[in-house]
Amino acid sequence: MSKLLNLALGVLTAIGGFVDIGDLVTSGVVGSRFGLSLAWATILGVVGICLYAEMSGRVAAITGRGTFDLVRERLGPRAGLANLTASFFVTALTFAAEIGGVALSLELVTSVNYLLLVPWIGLVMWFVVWRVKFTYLENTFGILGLALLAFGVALWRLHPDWSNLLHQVVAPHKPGTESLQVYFYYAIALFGAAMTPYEVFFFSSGGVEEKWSKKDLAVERANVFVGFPLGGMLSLSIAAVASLVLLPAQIGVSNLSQVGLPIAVAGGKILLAFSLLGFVAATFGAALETGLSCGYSVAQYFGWQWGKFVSPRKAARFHLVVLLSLLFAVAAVLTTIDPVKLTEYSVVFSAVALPLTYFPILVIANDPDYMGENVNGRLTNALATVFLALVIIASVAAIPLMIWTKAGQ
Amino acid sequence: MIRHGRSIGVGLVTIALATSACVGPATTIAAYEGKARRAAQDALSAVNTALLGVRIHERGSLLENYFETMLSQTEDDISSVQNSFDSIQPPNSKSSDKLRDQLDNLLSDGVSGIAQLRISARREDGPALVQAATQLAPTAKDLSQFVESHGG
Amino acid sequence: MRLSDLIDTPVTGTDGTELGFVIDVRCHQDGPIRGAMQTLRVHSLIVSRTHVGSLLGYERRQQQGPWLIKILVRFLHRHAFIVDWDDVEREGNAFRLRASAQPRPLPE
Amino acid sequence: MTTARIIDLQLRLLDRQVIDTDGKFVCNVDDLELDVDEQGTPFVTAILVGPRALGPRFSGRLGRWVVAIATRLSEDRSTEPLRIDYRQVTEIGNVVKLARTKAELGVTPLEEWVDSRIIARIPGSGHAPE
Repeated sequence: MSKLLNLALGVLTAIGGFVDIGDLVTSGVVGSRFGLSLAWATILGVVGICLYAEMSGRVAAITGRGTFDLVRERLGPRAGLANLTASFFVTALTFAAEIGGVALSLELVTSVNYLLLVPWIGLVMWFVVWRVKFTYLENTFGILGLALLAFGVALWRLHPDWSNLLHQVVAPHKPGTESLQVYFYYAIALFGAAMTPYEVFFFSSGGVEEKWSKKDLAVERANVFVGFPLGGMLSLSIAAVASLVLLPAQIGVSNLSQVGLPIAVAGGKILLAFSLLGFVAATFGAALETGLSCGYSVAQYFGWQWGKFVSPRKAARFHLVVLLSLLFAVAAVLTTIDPVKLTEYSVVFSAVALPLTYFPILVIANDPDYMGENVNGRLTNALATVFLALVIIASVAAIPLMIWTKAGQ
Repeated sequence: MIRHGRSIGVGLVTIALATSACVGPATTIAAYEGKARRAAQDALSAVNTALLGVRIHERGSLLENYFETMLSQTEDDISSVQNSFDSIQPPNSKSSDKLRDQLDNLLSDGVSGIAQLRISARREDGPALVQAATQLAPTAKDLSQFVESHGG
Repeated sequence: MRLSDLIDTPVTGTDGTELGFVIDVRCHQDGPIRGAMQTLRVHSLIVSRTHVGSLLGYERRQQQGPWLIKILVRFLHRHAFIVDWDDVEREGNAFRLRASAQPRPLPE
Repeated sequence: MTTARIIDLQLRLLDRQVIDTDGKFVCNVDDLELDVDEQGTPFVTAILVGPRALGPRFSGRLGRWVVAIATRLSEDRSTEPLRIDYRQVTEIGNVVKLARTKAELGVTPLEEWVDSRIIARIPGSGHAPE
């Protein structure tokens, strides 16, 4: 029985854990400006994260080693350090965006200015990282994050013309008022929001923390192949409700409150309150994941003891890096940079950093010395190679597009 | 390619953050008009958000705190739209100056209109809220027209 | 000495022509017992003309891996070869192949 | 054909995670120390650990800078890195396993410094999260 419960828990956590501030903002912005004509980017991102997470989860289960430990080994310390610097910058940027997301969500609940909430959020986060056991942390916020299913309920209650929605997805048509470069800029943003590197660092390090082994591969695959696609559907429903309510009302999302408006339209106060629980839990959970991933990446590069299965004193440098990353993230939000813009930068830079860790994991997942007979199958490799090309194209195109479109204006 | 990873990454990041954050001066009349349309669109989005919020709130579908926060976040948005538009140096042409004054008035109406909504909402003064909303509605129409007439 | 002193050491042919540099050192675990295991004795040097992709292992064996990457790395390391430690002699800061050397191409 | 195991040092040993006898992570194989036997054949004698081992592998300024700082911070002020003798190694696989505990090995001074000076001072740091 416990295996089934474990499986269900894993899947639910993957759904709840998938959506973060990047998905909430980017899907909201894109839905309100492009309708579902960019849904293909989210779908690509979801397929990509399934592939990437499954590979790195399998590598973690078989080798018992984290992503960055292997990245250094496969690229050498010099290229590994460049890789670590870029990925750490993106993860820390995402950490700041997630903390901004928690603050904005709590502001919507309490109408206390979000900047006043940020230091308290930092404090609570430090306590949770310091004291709460890894599995409790992941499960609670993963389950609570399910409250974002309110977007699915809202979509249902809006009685949309489903065939039209499907048509928008299958036959994407760029709105006339938006330029091609902005269209593809947001395609990369969506792709980066769905296929975020930190989710893979966290997922694989979690596998090592929970001592996964070959027998856990079934649960790992279920988490990935059921949980993430459902999480992706949640992202799509955020964009769908925005396209149904905000687009016709000529509202382009520029702050988090607009993302929740369609829920109030469709389901009133109760559904809105329920969704706010999801906003706070999903962003808080994602903040924890990114915070820990900052620690994981640095500790795994240098070979330090890391992880939450030991007391903080046993992993002193790991916890110090997490603490410093937390201080950086809180300070970044307190600079009063617009948290929504900060989030957009974080998802675009996620897309830039993606190949740096995707490529080494792809190589290791094929190394018989490491994986024995659990190497990639022929189909996985074919798909993984296609995504390697996609990931590199997105990474190379991201920054030029960001400059050309002045971050999507 | 991997060997120079670090220096390329750092360089690109600084360029990106620098150029995308600041608003450069407008060079041509057409570019200025484009920026004006862009500003009008963003302002229209903020005004529509406020008006939609009032309508849902009047229907009792919006939590108080959520409604107040939404109005203040939207007020910040439209204020920053006005600030960044006003900071653009217009090309010296009569038509640009006329365009600038016309839009600036609309933006000011929008900012003060949403501020009025936020004040009434915080006071939970229903009638004042509805009254402020009806006063704000024409601004939305004018902004929408401005966008249409300038290649929206 | 350190492994990093061996890696990157240039390797020249018997006539002194540049053949590449050491990208890895192959050991056999056949030395005397030292602690719990036999020591790792250097058996041969792996030489190539580039470091790029040398840590991926594609040029060492018939490794299954994404076909595209294998082809790319194999191309980068098309000149790679392996030569026994006894077939090289130290000469200044380089290794020179002895006349009797029989370098073997990679992957074996 | 000898049946002895074949290990390519850079591909299969360098930069690998080292764990102690309790399974705790100690360090990475930052470099390897080799000695020469009577026949003139080098053999691995120790795992070299820490910035003074990793630094020289970075070319140019960064490498020298890392070694200089690490040397100044170290107790013995020498540029020689900490070492774990080959005798301590019990297994070489995905990870390198050792016969001693981390405390006995004494190759992680920075960990101890951060632990005693910073983390230990924060309440609740003593026991694992429940």
